[in-house]
This record gives sequence, C-alpha cells and structure tokens, in this order.
Amino acid sequence: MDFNFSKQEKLLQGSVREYFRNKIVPVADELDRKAPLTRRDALGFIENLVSFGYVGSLVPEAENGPGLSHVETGIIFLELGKAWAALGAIAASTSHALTMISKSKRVPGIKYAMDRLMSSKSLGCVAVTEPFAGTDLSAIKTTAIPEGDTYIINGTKTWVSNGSVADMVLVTVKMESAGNGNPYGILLVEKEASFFDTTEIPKMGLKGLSTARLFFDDCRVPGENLLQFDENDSPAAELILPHTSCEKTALALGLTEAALEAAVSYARKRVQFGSPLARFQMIQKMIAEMAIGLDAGKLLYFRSMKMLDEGLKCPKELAMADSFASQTAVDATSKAIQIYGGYGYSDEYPVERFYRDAHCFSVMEGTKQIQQLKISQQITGIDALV
Amino acid sequence: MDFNFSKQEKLLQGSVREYFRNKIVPVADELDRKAPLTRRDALGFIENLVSFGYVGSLVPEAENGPGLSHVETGIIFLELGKAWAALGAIAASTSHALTMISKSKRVPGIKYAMDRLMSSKSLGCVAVTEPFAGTDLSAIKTTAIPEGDTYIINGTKTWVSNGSVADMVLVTVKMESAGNGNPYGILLVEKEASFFDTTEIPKMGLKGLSTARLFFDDCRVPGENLLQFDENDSPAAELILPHTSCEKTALALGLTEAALEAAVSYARKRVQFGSPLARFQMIQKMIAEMAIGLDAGKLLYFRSMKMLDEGLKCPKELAMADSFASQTAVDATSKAIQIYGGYGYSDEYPVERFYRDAHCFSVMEGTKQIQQLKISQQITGIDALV
Amino acid sequence: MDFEFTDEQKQLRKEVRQFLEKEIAPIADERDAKGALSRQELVGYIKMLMPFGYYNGMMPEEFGGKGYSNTTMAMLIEELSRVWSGLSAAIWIASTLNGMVAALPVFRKKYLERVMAGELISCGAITEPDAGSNAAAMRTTIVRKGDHWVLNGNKTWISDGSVADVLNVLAIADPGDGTMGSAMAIVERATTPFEHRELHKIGWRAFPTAELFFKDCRVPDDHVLSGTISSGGDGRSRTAYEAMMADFEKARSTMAVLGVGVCQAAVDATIDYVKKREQFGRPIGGFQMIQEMVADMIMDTDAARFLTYRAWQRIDEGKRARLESSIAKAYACEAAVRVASRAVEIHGAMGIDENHSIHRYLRDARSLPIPDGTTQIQKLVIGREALGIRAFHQE
Amino acid sequence: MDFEFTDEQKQLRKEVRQFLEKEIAPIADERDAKGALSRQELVGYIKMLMPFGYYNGMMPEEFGGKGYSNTTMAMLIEELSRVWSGLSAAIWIASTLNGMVAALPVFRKKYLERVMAGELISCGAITEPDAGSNAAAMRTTIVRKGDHWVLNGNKTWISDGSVADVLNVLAIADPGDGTMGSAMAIVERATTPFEHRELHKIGWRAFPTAELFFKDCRVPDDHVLSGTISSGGDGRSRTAYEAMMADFEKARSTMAVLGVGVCQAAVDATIDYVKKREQFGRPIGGFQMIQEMVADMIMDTDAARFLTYRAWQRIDEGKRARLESSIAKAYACEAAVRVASRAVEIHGAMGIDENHSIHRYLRDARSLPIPDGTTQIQKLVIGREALGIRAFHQE
Repeated sequence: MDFNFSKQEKLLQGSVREYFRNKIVPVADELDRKAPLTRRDALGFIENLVSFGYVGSLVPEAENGPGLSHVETGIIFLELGKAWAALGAIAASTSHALTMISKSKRVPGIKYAMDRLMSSKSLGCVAVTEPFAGTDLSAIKTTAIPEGDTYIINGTKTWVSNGSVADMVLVTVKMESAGNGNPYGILLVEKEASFFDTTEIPKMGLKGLSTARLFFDDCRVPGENLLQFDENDSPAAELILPHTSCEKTALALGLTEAALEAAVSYARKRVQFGSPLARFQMIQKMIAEMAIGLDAGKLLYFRSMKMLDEGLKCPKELAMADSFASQTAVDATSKAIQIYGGYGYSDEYPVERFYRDAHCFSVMEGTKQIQQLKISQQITGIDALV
Repeated sequence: MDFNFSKQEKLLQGSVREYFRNKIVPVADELDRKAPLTRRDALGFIENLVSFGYVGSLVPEAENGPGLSHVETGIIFLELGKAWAALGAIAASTSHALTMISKSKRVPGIKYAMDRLMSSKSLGCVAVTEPFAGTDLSAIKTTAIPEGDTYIINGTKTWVSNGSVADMVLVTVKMESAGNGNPYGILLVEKEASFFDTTEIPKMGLKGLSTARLFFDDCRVPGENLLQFDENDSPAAELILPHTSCEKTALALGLTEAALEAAVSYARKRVQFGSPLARFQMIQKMIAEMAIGLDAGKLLYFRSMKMLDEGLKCPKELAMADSFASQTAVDATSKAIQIYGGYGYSDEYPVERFYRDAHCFSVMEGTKQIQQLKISQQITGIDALV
Repeated sequence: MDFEFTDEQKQLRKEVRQFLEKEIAPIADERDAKGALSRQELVGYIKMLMPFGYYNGMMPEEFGGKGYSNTTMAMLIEELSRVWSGLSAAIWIASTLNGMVAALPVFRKKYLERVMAGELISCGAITEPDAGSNAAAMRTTIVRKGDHWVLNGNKTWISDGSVADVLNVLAIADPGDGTMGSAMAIVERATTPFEHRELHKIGWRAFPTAELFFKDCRVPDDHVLSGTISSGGDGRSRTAYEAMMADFEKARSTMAVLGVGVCQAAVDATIDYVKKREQFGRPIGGFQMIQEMVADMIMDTDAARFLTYRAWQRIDEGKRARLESSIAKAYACEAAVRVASRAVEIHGAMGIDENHSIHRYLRDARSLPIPDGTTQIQKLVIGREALGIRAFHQE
Repeated sequence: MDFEFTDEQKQLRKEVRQFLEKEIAPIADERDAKGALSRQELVGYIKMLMPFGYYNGMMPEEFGGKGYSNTTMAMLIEELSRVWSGLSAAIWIASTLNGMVAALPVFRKKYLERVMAGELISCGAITEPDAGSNAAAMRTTIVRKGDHWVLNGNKTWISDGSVADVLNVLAIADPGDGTMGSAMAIVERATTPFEHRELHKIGWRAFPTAELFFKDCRVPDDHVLSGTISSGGDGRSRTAYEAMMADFEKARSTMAVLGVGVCQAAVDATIDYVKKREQFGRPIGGFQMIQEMVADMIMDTDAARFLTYRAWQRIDEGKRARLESSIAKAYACEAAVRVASRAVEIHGAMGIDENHSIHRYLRDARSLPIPDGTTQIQKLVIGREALGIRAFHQE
C-alpha cells in the first residue's frame, strides 16, 4: 500500500496549483458571476491549460496527447475545481470530446477536429441527454438518416455543457443502420460547416460554463463524421459515459477543498466574543467533518482512478467515489457558508459560489440515488431499477 | 499510489480469515452472550491466535516478536472484529500490555512477564482510566510510594479491559519521585505476587470481554517492576495511549464488514411481497451507504497505519480514521438490524450483537467529539478544549 | 392551535410521573434485565398502575372505567415508557381486547369483570414466520368441525403471547376468499392450550414476545368471528383481517408514543448528567459540543412528540390518521434511536454500563423502528398518501 | 392539544393562497432574480396584499387594523414565503415600527395614517460590521448637540435598509453605561439623509439588504429614546438595547415561519413533479427511493411547522418563548435547507435551472440558518435554557 502521490505527481500538482493561485483564483469569482464565458474567453483560458495536459489528458503521447494517467488527470482537475469549478467543467467537456474522438478511426475530418481541439483552437462538447430521456440511453430520439455520403440529424439535445460555445459537437444518435447491428452512433458536428440552433439554459451555479439546448433540424454532416470504433470496443453509447463522472468527481472534491481552506482561514481570523471563531467547538466540529469528508472522498476517488490506470473496470468504486464526493461537496460548502455567517451568503466571498456549484455537480450526470443503486447492484447482484 | 495489499498481506489476511470462519465464527455468538470469558477460556483462544501475530504484533522479530507492520496488525484485527469483536478486544488488550513492556528495559521481572505474555501463558492488560479522570491523563490520583526496593500502590482504576482476568497489569501511577522529573510512571503488577481487588462492570456489548474496576490498597510490587524507557522516548503516560485506538478502529471496521456481509446475504435470501429484500430500493440504499462507509473507513484507517509504518506521526489521520470508523460501525450495524427486521433485534442472529459492540467501541478510548476536536486542533492550530 | 395538554391531563401526568419515579424507576433496570415478565408479575404491575388509568382507563365510565381519550391514554403510555418502556409496551398490549369488550355485548358479559379487575391479559396474533402481515401469504387455518373450530398454524413475534389469557388470532377460514375468508379466533389459553417459545430481543427484555404453535386447537363456535364483523365502536362492518388491520393506526401511534417516552428519558438523564459530570475542571454541559448535542436531542424529542400527538388527536376526533400515524411512527421511532444514541455518546462509558439506565434506553429504542411496519414501510405509506402512487405490495 | 388552525384562519389561508398562486407565484422567479426591490415596488406589493392582513393586519381594530394575532400573522408570512420568500421577508421587515406606532401615542400621531395606508416602510438597524449584535462591541454613537442629536457609525446587513422611510437605529449614547447607555434613534430618511450600499446575497435577491453609513446625521430630540423605555404593549420598562433585543423571539420565530414556507414550497413542487416526470417507463414517484425522499421532506416540514407555531402560540399567550423560538429557528431554518436540497436532487437538472423555481427555494433556504442568530447560537441558547449553563458570550 502507498497512499502518497509519486514525485512526478506532486510536481504536476505543485505547478498547476501555483499557476492557478496566480492566474485563475484572482479573477474566477468576478468572471463567474457574470455569464457563461464567451467562446473566445473560454478558448483563451483553455489555451493556457493545454500545457498542463487538461485537454484530452488521457490521449497517449504517441498520439500527440498529454498521456496523463487517470490519477494525474484527477490531480489536475481537483486543483481546477478548487480554483474555478466552471472553468474545470469547460475543460472537462472539451477534453471529453477529444478523448472520444481520439478513440475512433482517423479519417481526415476527424483528424482535423482532433488537431483543433488538442491545440485549443476549437472548443468541444458532447451532447447525450435529451429532454425526455434523462439518464436512460436507450430512450434517445435524435436520429441520423444517411443520405448519399452525408447524414441528416434531427432531434433535440439538452443540458449540453459548452453547448453554446463549442465548435466541435459529438452527438449521440439513433441510426436506421449503423453497421454492426448497433443502432446507436456518435456523429461529429462541426458548427462552422453544419448549422444547428442553441439556447442557453441559465443555471444556479457553474455560471461560467455554458449549458445549452441544441436543436438539430435537418442538420447535414459528412458521412466520415460518424465515429468508427474498433469492433472490440464497447458500443459507442456506452463508451461515451464513464469518463464524465471522473472529472466531475475531481471538481467536486476541489470545491470541498476550497471550502475547507476558506473556512479554516476565516475561522482563524474572524473574532467573535473575543475569540477567533476557530475556538468555538461547534465550528471545530464542522471543520473536522469537512476534513474527514475531503480525505475520505479523495481516497475513494484516487482508488478508483488507480484501478482505471491498472486497466481494471471499477463501476462500483467509481460510483462510490462519485456519490460520496458530490454529497460531501454539498455538505462542506454549506458548512463553509455557515462558518462565514452573513458574509457566507453574500457574494463578496466565494463560498456561496462553491455551494451553488456543488449543487450543480450533485445533479449532473447521475444523481446520488442512481449511484447508490449501481453500487448495490454490484454488491447484491440484483437490479432495483426495474 | 497503490491501494492494494501486498501479496504477503493478502496471504496473512486469507489465513486468518480461514481460521476464523472455521474456529471462531461458529462459537462466537453463543459464547459472547453469556459473560466475560474466564481467564482459562480467554487464554485458550488467545493461544491459538499467537501464531498469527496477534500478541505484541509490532514487537520486532529480533526480540522474538511477530514483527508485523501496522498495516498487517490492522488486517488481522479487522478480521477478528468481523468474527468476534470481544475476543479482538481481549487480544488487543493483552497485546497492548506486551507492546508497552517490550519497549522498556529488560530487567528480570520484566523479561519473565514478556515471556509469559508472548507465549500466552498469561493475559495482560493496561489500567489507565480512573473514576474521576476520564480521558484527562494529568488528573490521575493513583499513587506509587517507594518503600525500600518496592513500591506501594494506592488508588482505583476503572474500565480496565481484561481487568478481572489479566495476570499482568500495567498501571499508570503518579509518583513522588520517578527520576527524570517525570511525575508519572507505569508499574507492572503481577497478580500472583501482588494482591488487588477487582469488580466486573457489566456492559451492554463486548460481553465476552472482561471490563473491571481495580482497587489497589497498599499493593506492593518489586521496584524493578517500574517500566524504564529510553530517555529519548516520550513520557510513559503519553506512550501508553496511541496504540489502543489502532486496534479499536480495526475492530470497529470489522464489525462494519460483518454487518454488511450479513445484511447482503439476508437481503438476497429473504423474500417479501414476492421479491428478495435486495430488490427494494431503500434496502439497496442502506447497503450502498454501508459499503461506502466501510471502504472510506478502511482507506482512512490503512492510510494512517501506513504512515505509522513509515515512521510518521499522524495524530490527525488517526483521529479521522477513529471517529469515522466508529460512527460508521454504529450506523452500519443499525442498518443491518433494520434490514433483518424482527430477526435483527432478536438474539437468534448476530446482528444485534454487532450493534451493541459497535456502541461500546464508540465510547471507549476517546469519543468522536474528542477526536473531532483533535482533528480541528491540528488543522486550525487552535485548541477548543480550554 | 394548542400545543399543550389540558390542565386536567397535566395534573394526571404530574401525579403519575411522581408515582412512577418513586415506584417504578428504581426497579426498572434490574427487572428488565431478567427477561420476560410472568403473567403474575404483569397483572401485579397492572393493578398497581390501574388507579392512574393504565390498562383500562379507556373503558367507558358506565362500565366503571375512566372514559379516557386516546390522547390521554397515549400520554400515560409515554410517561411509563419514560421510566420503563418494556413494561409500558407490555401493559398496553395486555389491553388489546378491551375495546371489543366495551363494544360487543357477548364479550362484555364474558370478560368485563376481569378487565375491570386488571385480570384479563389479552393480545393479538397476526404475524407469521414467512408472511409478515401479508394476508395473502398467511398459512394459519381455522376449520369448522361440528360445533367447534380447529386452529392450526404458527404465529411469531406475538407481544404478550407467552402470558396472555385470551388471544385474538387471525386465521384463514376460507382460503379462496381473500380477506373475506379471514377469521378472528378468540383463543382462551385456559381452555385451549397451545405451546409457545419465548423470543429474546435486544431491548424490551421484560416485554414478553413469543412464537406460538397452534396444533389442532379446539376453539368454541362463539369464539370465532368470520365473514363481516362489527367490532369497532363506529358500527362499521369489516372482515376479520380488516378489523385487525384497522387498529394499525393506533398501533403505529402507540409505537410512536413509546418512542417519545424513550426520547424524554434519554434527554432527562443527559441533562442531569452533563450538569454534574466534570472534565477539565468544569461540568461538561459547559462545552459547546455537548450543548449542541443536547439541543439536537431536545429538538428531536419535541418534534417527535408533536407529530405523535397530532395522530392521536385525529384518532380522538374520529378522523383517519393513516398518513399522520405513519409519520408519527417513522419519525418518533427513528428519533428515539438518534436521541438514545446521543445519550450513550455523551455518557461515555456510563452509557454502556449495565449498572445505569442509558444502555437500556438505547436497546429499547433500537427495537422501535421495526414492529408494526418498519420505518421503510411507513415511508412508503407516507409516499402513497402524498402521491397517490403505491410503490410496494407488488403481488 | 390541537394541531390545526381555526376555521377562520383556514378560510383566510385558503383565500390568500388562491390569490398568491394567481398573482404572485407567476412573477416571483423573474422579479426575484433582478435584485433588490425599490421602495415603490415594495409599497406596491404591500398595498396589493394589505387586504389580507399583510403588513398591518396586527394593528388594533380601533386604528382600522384587523387585530390579527401573531399566529395569524405568522400564517400569512408562511403562505407568502411559500410562493416568494424574499417578498415575504421584505414585507414583514417593513412593519418593524408598526408595533411602536400602535403602542406609543407620539408615534401614533406621527405615523399611524401612513402605516394604515401601507406607506411607511420601517426597519431596525442593529448589526455592525465588527460587532454582530454584541452590545459591548458596538461603535455607532449618538451624541446630544443642543436641541438635537448627532448619529455616527456604520450598520450592516440591514434588511430593507435601502428602502425604509424610517429606521430604528441602535446606538450608544453613554459608552460607560452598558446597555443602559444605549439609545434608539428613529431616523427618517427624508429629513436625515444618509448613504447606503446594497448587499448581494445567495438568496432572497429581491429582499433589500444594505450597509448604512451614518455620518454626522442630525436626529431631532423627540426621535431619540434613551434611558429606560416603555415601548412594548406590556408596559414594562427596558433599555433601548433590551427593547430591541426583546423582539428577538419574534424575529427568530419569523425566520422559522419563513423556513416553513420554503419547506412547503419545495414539498408541493416535488409532489407535483414526481407524479408527472417519467423515467424507465413510469412516474419517478413510483420509485421507492423517491418516495423515501418525499416522505422525509414531508416529515421534516410537519415537524418544522409544529415547532414554529408552538413558539408563536406562546407569544400570543404572553409567555416567554426564548427556548421555543430558538428551537423553531434552529429546526425550521435547517429543515428548509434539507428539504430544498432534496427537492433539487429529485428535480435533477431542473433543480438548478433558473427557468424554474426550485433553485430559488434552495438559495432562499440557505440564507435562513444565519440571520437573527445562527443555528449554532440558537443551539447554545437551547442548551443554556435546558442546562442553566451558558457556553457563549465569554467576555
């Protein structure tokens, strides 16, 4: 057993942390309160993150990717969650698109998209959820009909992170015939080339992140834009899911750590009735609970990342980390607000942002309830979602 | 990072588990309901545990000890907690005495006691708590007055595990002059040679474990029975504390694992309204929560054991593991009762024993509240117990 | 709105509490530890407590009772539960048939005198080993044979089952006819003997709980009620199954009020303790963490009490209390576990020491969330009442 | 005991709910998102809602009021909070001085007409940036200068502070004299101008909350009450500090009832949603896990409501409600966070979508456990009342 990061991992963590302290933390709060970052601003920030490996972090070096491990990916996203969770979600979303693409066959159009995303000339996103399908993949209704050497897409996607700002959109579709008898496929839609409409969904937290509804109305894309995977791989629709929760969990842990650090620093400074807040036992109790939750969450999370690095499937461990970390983020950020008192719910301090952001993570990509059912299904062998 | 046990550790775990499944689990429930094990019965059980390294597990091989690491010690005590927590507490207590003794200078009387304990010819225990001192070490009132080459002990110790059955009792005492200007000392009292009275304290759980009040009334012990430590070591009174919580936490985790396994197996078998209980979502939720708590608790715990193995001090990490694991044990065993329904609170199944035992661990050797204050003190640098 | 007992109720509570503190509290720990009460002991306690209205205070004044409301009876149960929950449960169960004795002339003639003397221990027997309280899966049968009936089957978790003089046993008379085929068999132990086995529980050790084995038991004809029955005071007709299930609202509200009593016991003991116990040179009640725990216990107890008496109030008003009694049961019984668990934590070693009462509060509390519908079932009832969607009983 | 509103109250509630659903609910989300109400807007809403008793329903009938009890006023606050908590809080605060207007002839003469017209927005100003509500650390001073007084200092987190016409400002007249040295300065914005800065909050965005800067503000002599004051309806004399703190029981109970309103909003929206929203081929209300969450929300809401109205009931009976109002504040405000948080979880993405109301319930709820004494302070008050040991205010 070894619970420590390697030297290299620590180095990576240190450099990322240093960069955020200087460049991101000072601007995050103000920028986040406004509105989703524009495409241009988002690309500006992401460009600087490329060198750390944020975009397509897992894509092997042999393929010009950063070639990070899952553990390393977890480390850098946790730090970004601490600094500015919305930016983390922007990076995760574009990275997610790149990772998916990198697994498919390299026909010219795909290669072009990869290059653009990798060098952060374009922003990417993945459009899976539909208004009436929720987490139920088999219920999607967006169709892609072949016509000559193109596909015609029709349907609506919702809650698409980066939806209004992405240039490269991966869309899960139901196909008349997708070969291999697989009725689902993933199509790359390049915004410049293929038109679709978007409307932004205003949300309580992660305000810097665009979240949009995408309307495909006879949207035509080249036939080569259908992602093609090895026959040995899982079906496309399954492939597209697992990774999102990895970054999400890291970002939630980052929020928890940010909330804890803010709470500790405030509790040490703020004097009430002649003592620093930290001398009050109930404040200490809250801090202890936050700290235990953070450490337990990190351990559960990095255990699952390590398993992925070892090539193991670990749906149970991922679900444990996800459900524990997202609940902890909500609890810890709530405690931070409480410790700050009036200043906690004012927007002059970032803790109320942490709380709003934490709630967003808690409902995105599989609620705690779904995770719990997954965990128990693995343990008992019985599915209770029937 | 590496979250797996080594091959050797897994081997140890496997052999211990195998032994318990065959020899201990079948008898634990019935024996535990009766009364504290007699000295003879306790020695009988302990004797069989010696070969696994339970007694003085950390004493180096060079000194004829088992030479286990903290992680290995954690592994074996967790398994014993799963099989029969009270027996685990008996072993931990005698082991604790041996570990303390092994750190002191080897004068003849001490050597004799070590041999007896190591070979499980004698049972040991450690007597620290006093009726009005609780966890406050500096408030102890038991005194040892030198008279010729003996000491005369007067005072009362309470909540002494193994108290009525131990042959070798380590007693913390206040001394008129103990050299080094240290006002506290630890005296070895051999029951055969030095008389003292005991009364058993009946308690709600861990019924197989003797817990007693010890009355020292002009109890005379040889002068060489004063444990002497290297001057570089911490004061005796501090030395005696940290280890108890290590085994206690492992035992609590063992209870949690036992409760989870029992609940899963029952929920899969028991049919209600035409379905196994495990198909009910609320049951699945409870199982998922138990499983997450168990895994998070183990990770927090083995992290701290690993730190000890690396020679690091880790009061914060130990307190986190302790407070999280003891709360988890209470919650998980309560859920197990709830899943068993009526059979859960009947004594025909072991789950109600798990619950009673878990509550005992939750109040022994530092409550959750004290642990939380310790954690926060480490984090904030401010002591709130003033 | 009015959150207080009436002056009359308060006066009664004061008197009964005084008596219980003096006569019952000092013996509760020791006697409870010894296991199930004998019939003689139970009758002894009933007679001791009857002057306050325990056991038969609900009987109409015309029969020599006090005509107490359900709320008043609940208050009495709470008070006794506060000092000895196991006894409170045992005495309450012992009055299972008192309602029918008041309502049905045939039973009145037969049993009224013994009820008013505190000499009739009755109980109901519904649960079966593999059926729970699911009528469709029930296997106990009753078959007419000439001028009597023959009862066969096993019942389990029967409160007061080992000591009851008269048991109201739910059985199937006509297997094909759903709940219409159910029957109540009023079994007198003296004339219809059967075997039983006492069950041992984590809590309520003095409260008798048994498994019952009916093997070709002969039950007289006039002791079996089948078809539709008019057993309640409301004159409505029900099948035997429905009649026994109709009392579930009261049963759940009773479990709840037993829980409130345990909560209050834990709160009172804790307040007492933290004011006296010193650590680091001051009473531990001066530590904020302890004050927080005490405050949580008090809030939980108050909430449990109001949710519980709301259900009783509705029952007294003759309204349905399906939702309210399930809320009361779910909340108050879980609150008892939380509050007693906190009390153990605060008391430290004393909390698990069998020489004190705290461990008993916890063990008793831990039983509460299970009988008469687990917390989980109550939540599904609450959900059904709120949503109009049923998420259980899938057969 | 009686856990129901009177028929009259129920009728009022029915009417007001109907009106609020129709007139307020549809505009609440959008308007709340836009930030602090202007004075004109607030007066507009007050006039719209006055017919039901909002703002001045507590005024005696002889003055043209409705003479509503505190409990009835609380019920109105709950109902408005259920559809728009921020507005409910703003209107309640706007009536801060109405009690004094009814009680003191000098104020009656001056302000009664405006109060009865819904034209007098008043508020209290106690909290200071570095003092909280700790009198000893307060730094705002008021000094007599000839025929008037001069006020200096900053106040913060002043509800309705940016829109109030008249502010009751707590200040120190005689620094050496403890709370006896405190004074109330009734500051009319029209004649005594001062600067303010609006504060932005996670919730209650429409509810004005400001920092106030008093710099050499001239206050007329008859607008300053110092020494001992007889301001309440009870004729007791208090220092200015005590008089303003005496209202804390009401303030806490009001925060609690605002919390109950938010709970109910979250429960109602959730019940509605889970019946309609389908997943895996059925309404999600059919899943046991969802039913469990809904049941927990309902229980929490009911408990919060009873604990809250108990406090109001005591206030109406003229009893102290120190313990009860702290229990109400601590429980109901935390319950609001729990319940709204569950609602967000159940609603999934819709829960954080600003096009729906759920996120507003959560953001509003998250404010509640802080003002008028955090949950932690309430628990220490509860602890002190229960134990007689004070674990705070260590100066």
